[in-house]
Amino acid sequence: MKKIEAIIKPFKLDDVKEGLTEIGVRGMSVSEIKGFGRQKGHTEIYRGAEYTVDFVPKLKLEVVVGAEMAPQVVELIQEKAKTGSIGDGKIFVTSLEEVIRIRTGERGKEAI
Amino acid sequence: MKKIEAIIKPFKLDDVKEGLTEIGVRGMSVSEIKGFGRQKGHTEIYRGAEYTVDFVPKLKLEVVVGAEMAPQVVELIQEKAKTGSIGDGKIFVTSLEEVIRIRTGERGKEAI
Amino acid sequence: MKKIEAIIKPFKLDDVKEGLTEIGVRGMSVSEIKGFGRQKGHTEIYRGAEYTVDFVPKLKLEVVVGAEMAPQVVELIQEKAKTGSIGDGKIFVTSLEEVIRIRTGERGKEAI
Amino acid sequence: MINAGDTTFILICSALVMFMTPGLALFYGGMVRHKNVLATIMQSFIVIGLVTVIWVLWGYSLAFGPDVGGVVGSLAWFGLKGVGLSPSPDYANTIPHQAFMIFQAMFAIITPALITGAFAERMKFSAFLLFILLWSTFVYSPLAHWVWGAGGWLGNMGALDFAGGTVVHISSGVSALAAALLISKRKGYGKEQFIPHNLPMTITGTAILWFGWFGFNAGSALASNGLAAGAFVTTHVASASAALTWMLAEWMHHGKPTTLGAASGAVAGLVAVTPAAGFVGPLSALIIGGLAGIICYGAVVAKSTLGYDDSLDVVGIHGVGGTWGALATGLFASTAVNPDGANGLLFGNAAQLWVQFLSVLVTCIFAFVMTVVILKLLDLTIGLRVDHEEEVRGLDITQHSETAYSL
Amino acid sequence: MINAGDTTFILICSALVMFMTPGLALFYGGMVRHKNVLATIMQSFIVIGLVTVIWVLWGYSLAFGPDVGGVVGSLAWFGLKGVGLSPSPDYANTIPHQAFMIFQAMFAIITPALITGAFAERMKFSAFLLFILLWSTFVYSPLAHWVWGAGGWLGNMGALDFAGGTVVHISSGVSALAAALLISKRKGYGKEQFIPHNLPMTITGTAILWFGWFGFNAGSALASNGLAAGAFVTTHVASASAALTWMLAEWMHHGKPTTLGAASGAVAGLVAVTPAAGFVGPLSALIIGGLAGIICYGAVVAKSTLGYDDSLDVVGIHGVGGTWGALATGLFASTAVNPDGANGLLFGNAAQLWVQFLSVLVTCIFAFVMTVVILKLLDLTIGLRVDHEEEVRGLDITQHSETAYSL
Amino acid sequence: MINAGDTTFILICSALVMFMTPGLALFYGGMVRHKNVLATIMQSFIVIGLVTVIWVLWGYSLAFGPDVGGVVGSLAWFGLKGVGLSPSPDYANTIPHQAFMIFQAMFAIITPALITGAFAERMKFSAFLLFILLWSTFVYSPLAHWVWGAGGWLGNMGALDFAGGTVVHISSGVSALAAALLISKRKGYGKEQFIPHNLPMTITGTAILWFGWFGFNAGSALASNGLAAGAFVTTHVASASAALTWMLAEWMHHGKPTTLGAASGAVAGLVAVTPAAGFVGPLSALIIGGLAGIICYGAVVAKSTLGYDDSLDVVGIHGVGGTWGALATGLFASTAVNPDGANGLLFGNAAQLWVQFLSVLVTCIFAFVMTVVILKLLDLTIGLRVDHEEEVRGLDITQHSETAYSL
Ligand SMILES: Nc1ncnc2c1ncn2[C@@H]1O[C@H](COP(=O)(O)OP(=O)(O)O)[C@@H](O)[C@H]1O
Ligand SMILES: Nc1ncnc2c1ncn2[C@@H]1O[C@H](COP(=O)(O)OP(=O)(O)O)[C@@H](O)[C@H]1O
Ligand SMILES: Nc1ncnc2c1ncn2[C@@H]1O[C@H](COP(=O)(O)OP(=O)(O)O)[C@@H](O)[C@H]1O
Repeated sequence: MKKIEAIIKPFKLDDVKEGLTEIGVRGMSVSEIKGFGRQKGHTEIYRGAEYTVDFVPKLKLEVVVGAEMAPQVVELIQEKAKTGSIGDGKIFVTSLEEVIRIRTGERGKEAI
Repeated sequence: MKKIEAIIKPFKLDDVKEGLTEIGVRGMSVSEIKGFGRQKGHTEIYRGAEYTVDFVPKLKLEVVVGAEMAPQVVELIQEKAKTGSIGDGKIFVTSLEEVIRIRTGERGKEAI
Repeated sequence: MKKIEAIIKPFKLDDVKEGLTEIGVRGMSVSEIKGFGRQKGHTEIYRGAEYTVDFVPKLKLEVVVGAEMAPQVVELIQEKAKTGSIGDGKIFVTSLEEVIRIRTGERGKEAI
Repeated sequence: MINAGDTTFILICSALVMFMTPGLALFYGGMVRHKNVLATIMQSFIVIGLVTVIWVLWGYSLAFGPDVGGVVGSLAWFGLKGVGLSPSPDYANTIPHQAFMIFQAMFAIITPALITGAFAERMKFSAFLLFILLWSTFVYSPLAHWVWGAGGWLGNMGALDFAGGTVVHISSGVSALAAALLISKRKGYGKEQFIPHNLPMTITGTAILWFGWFGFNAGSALASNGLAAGAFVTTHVASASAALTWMLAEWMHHGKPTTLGAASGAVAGLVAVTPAAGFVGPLSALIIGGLAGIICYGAVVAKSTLGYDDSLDVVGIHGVGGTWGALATGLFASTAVNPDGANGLLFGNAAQLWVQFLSVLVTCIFAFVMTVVILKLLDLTIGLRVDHEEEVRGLDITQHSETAYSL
Repeated sequence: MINAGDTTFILICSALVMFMTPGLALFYGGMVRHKNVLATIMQSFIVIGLVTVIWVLWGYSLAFGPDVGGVVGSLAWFGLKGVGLSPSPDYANTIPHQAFMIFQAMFAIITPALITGAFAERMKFSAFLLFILLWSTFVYSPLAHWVWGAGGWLGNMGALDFAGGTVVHISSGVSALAAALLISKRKGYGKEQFIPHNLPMTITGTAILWFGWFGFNAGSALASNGLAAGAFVTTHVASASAALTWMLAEWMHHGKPTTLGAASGAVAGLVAVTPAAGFVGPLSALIIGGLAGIICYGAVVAKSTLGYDDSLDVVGIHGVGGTWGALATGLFASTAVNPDGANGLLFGNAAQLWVQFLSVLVTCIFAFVMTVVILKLLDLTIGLRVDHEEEVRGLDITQHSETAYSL
Repeated sequence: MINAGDTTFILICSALVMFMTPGLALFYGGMVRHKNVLATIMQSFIVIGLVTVIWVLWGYSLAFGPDVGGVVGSLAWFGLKGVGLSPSPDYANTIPHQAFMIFQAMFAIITPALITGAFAERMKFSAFLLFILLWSTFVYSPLAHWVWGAGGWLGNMGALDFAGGTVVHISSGVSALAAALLISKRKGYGKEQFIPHNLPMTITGTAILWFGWFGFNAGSALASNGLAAGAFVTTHVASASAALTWMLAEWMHHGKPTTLGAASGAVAGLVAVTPAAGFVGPLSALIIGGLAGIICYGAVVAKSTLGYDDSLDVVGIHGVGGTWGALATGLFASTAVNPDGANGLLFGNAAQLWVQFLSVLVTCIFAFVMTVVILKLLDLTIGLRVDHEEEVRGLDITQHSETAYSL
């Protein structure tokens, strides 16, 4: 089993989600993160004082899939989340030792 | 060392936390996530237009424990977080290479 | 490739970030979490009723770096995030199987 | 004859009192969990719509229409028939009759809205609407007639209620108790933590309530004169002093002065001074308010012991505070302040305290019994409460298909 | 001669109407996405500043200054020259002329602010400021003169518009339509979900609007008398009834009564009763409001079919509601309520309905054409719209370098 | 003899001014970090309670009671003894004396609340309460007597201060400077980013301040007449114009017009016009406000250079704005507007500017010295500041055991 973490631009979520559903991914988890990287942040002005906010709001997608499906998922995310401009994000792949579905106690592939 | 990630229904947090404390888990980290899966979301209505919100708010629990303790923790979470209805969530287990306690610099088991 | 997750006290973010940038880390992701552990929470009072809130707000830092750089990063975070008082947090290290930069499709080291 | 100054006064005061109900919506809304904030706000907001329609059609007539045996007004003024733009012979004869009518409408609106705090976070919206409809018709209108209607028996008995201690606060507070008991506790009450989701919202609501209360109490002089000024001052002073004492009581009791405590105290002070506003002087108001802060704080703390789930403390603040205010009027009232009033115990007239006590008693019994009847009826027919699953997901989504915040 | 009661009334009403524009800012601000809330609030807030300056310099003179052929006021009162502290012979002769001027200023402020709901979340701030400058000068002032200015031709024609159904609501609603069509849809409209980011903010805004509207309508009696009281009552009743009917319509149509629906209904009722307030009785107001709730709900739902992106439904609520109100005035107006008014169709005077219809028609054409001209002009010169990238990141950061919340 | 129109005016204006302090709470509350929002709101809210009690007991007597050598009122009116419901011979003789007293109470409340912006996010609550107690008694009351009290020496000297430029704004602004210097900077000031946590809250507060300021300035005419109307107009015009100029100044200086800038400008304009409101015409107000926006923006920007941490810019806006307003009164005042006033420099009377300058100077010295004394005293006894650990965790939890939001 593989866990695929993708950090993407927020407005890309829908596209990625659709894509994943199409190729048969049945679930995923999303959380909001602050990203720091090459893409620079923005300036804010309060009472005549300038502040540079150097993080960029991003979404972190977590998808767990069977090993054989992982490459396809990675590819799809990379394609769907891509805009070509700095800040598109990253995809990280780790291997999972075990997956359990809480409702049924099923383990491994069945649990996904 | 194992890292156990559990995605659960928010109102189950207290039960799970109590359970874990009882079996001697001394710490954990919790974050809010949006979950997509079999459990379907809800409908919202604004100015007569319907929107289907297909994510479900969930909590993500992260617990790091020694390898030997992992199975017990997984079992406990599965039991405590279970309602039997769709959307109970998942448990993912990964192995950690290293754990450090920032305060003391302790490593491995001592750090947990 | 290693993924270093660090749970730190929120007001330490700037110091850690600076430190990491200095040693050449070009990116990271940060998210807000609720921490449970030895550090105890606080009491809140509403309409004469006391509530003990036992979680503590923390930040979770995720930094992906090449294997050779990992020890240095871990050390730096430990040093920068340390206050010496309970609740300084933890550092977790996992190994990544793959990293992809969405924008370019680069993989591995190049992707970071 | 219409007086422009008085008419301006009552119209602006009516606007101020109207503004109180959305203020209450914020006051209550900030104290619930975020999944229920819209439903809580809605329970106050829609009451403005519903009760206004009731009031125009039959509510005003039942309350202030031609007296029928001292217990209720006739339906002669149904649809505001004969309620015109010239002064009424019976009420406030320097302003248009409709000005008096609309001023009273705002009281009829906020009173049932106050009750909603007791069953917040668990009542079915449909049942709620019917409850308001019935309560407004069968509890508020008669009660208003008894105290303020020409020929009303409590008024004739000599009970002093300047701006609605019995009619508004005791009636809502006691009905709240009945409702809390009947609808029973929120899921997880005592186990989970019910922490206010947005206290700045609650403070904002408090501020609007305080602001509007000037219209509520001073406006009850029904003319712009010394009496109005006096009521304005006592209102402000009592609220200020109660905000301080509640905060201090909490500080001593729990070691911390809270913002919600100061806000709750302010409201308690406003409640307590309501029946007394035009009958007592500023120093009496200082004492009435000061004690209200302590008494109501005690009542709110006592709740947990008594074990009913009055979600937002309507009983402790409006029921207990209103009762204290009505009795305090019987203690501190002075004809030196208001010749048309009466002297209280402290000014040598023990009888007044007795009359006040009777009016409190009657109001409590009437409001409690009627509310129980109405709610039982609804419970047996359509049911009062949302199911567990809905309660867990929250009323905003399950009752209104909305979410309050997408930040 | 100056009457203290009337002066108090108009000054306080002016304050109430001023308060409406920030209320509108919250009403609108809560409905946009959080990345645009400050920009949306700013579009209302800065209008207070900009239009006030315009009004003092030339706007008031163009609207109420010495008549020029019935179509506009002269610039004789530029910089409020001759607009002093004693009553004007032409307007409201029991209050200082400046009191009348500032009361009217508040109307001149909120009207263009209403339009901003149509192009929310995508307009360039610089273009927006110029739009307001031109619209206020070339659309609002002339229109106000036609209807309310001494010698204005629509007024002379006998069109009834008590508090601004045509001048304020139809003009802004129709201009909103023109704007929505010209500036075209928001990026992702129909595809992404545009969910209000903060509904409690919107309800708070609604409450402030309702509260201020008493000053808007009752104040339009320009004196504190029976007429003012009548207008106050009809205003409240229509709003209440519309809040209910919109909610019920939605309940039947979508199976859920929403908070935003109740709030939208309340505003629709206030809009519809505005031209009628001083000419109809409470029961007529009940009907006017009740129908407004249903008609405006229908108009808002129809939008999606018609396919223009009027972000916050200015057309459906102010355009349609204002039109309904203006026509309803031609139906329900009665000299029994206001001798200086006229009878409507239901009271035997079909002619009035025709006059009302004409005034609506004229207003629609004038406002629509002028708005198109102004916006085209700006589009060709500096451009109306922010670029895609800016729209995605939000107007708060890109136009104002601010973020609304750091919670 | 009591006039109903005037009484209505002052009572409603009192309500409006009371509403300003919660407005200030929101204005300030939105600008701090979310961990301190309740503490910041509380510092304004509880002042309403505390100062009201002080005012009723001794504050009013010290300020307006029988003159003692021109410097303070006697304690003859302790507990409002002799302050009744009929007009006072010395003040506002067409309204009940208590109406005048409560109107003045609202001024006494908001003035110390203004100072809280200077030491926001770091002051100990207990020390704060004592500071208010002492400052209100030993700074506000005497100062109010000097300028407005019958026999007050600054008033006798001929200093013009229509609604409190010196008494309210300069005194609070200068005290704010003293406080900021004494309590020193917030932890991390200059290093960390202090970004407002909720700007819509700040705008809402601004709107309430603007709304209430009509009561503040127009009400200071103490009767409903031409003068009141004039003050109302100048207030609105100055605020509008300052909102624009601050925004434009910022736009030119930083390339972006901000919402907070427009709001800050509006407040600066209101501050500046306060002493002038009843003495100048609309066009003068336009200039006074316009320059206030630019001057105060400059002052706020200068802060970082001067290096003191006046958290929410009380010095830059109230201190500098109030000073500019007091001097501007000496420039623009005209007996053509107010015969009971005086002419300023521009109308040929240079002497007035000198008198204004003196009154500013005296106020600055007195307020600064007294505030230093009071704070030093408290610092040496109970300490002014929370400890570092508490400051990091925030005042809401450490001072009040509450959290503002659980969203
Ligand atoms: N080394 C890293 N570890 C963890 N997250 C990273 C790392 N580098 C970048 N990120 C995440 O990816 C996002 C995009 O990276 P960035 O360098 O801005 O652009 P790009 O993805 O085009 O290289 C960042 O905002 C951050 O959230
Ligand atoms: N493949 C997956 N990868 C990551 N998270 C998942 C995956 N499938 C489900 N989840 C998470 O688990 C939650 C519950 O899953 P769901 O399919 O709705 O019900 P069940 O857990 O009963 O199968 C989802 O809301 C989502 O957060
Ligand atoms: N076993 C664990 N698994 C996951 N997170 C943990 C664990 N133990 C502690 N943490 C995280 O580390 C934070 C600090 O831990 P704590 O025990 O309070 O102090 P210390 O880090 O000094 O031991 C906690 O708030 C929690 O977020």
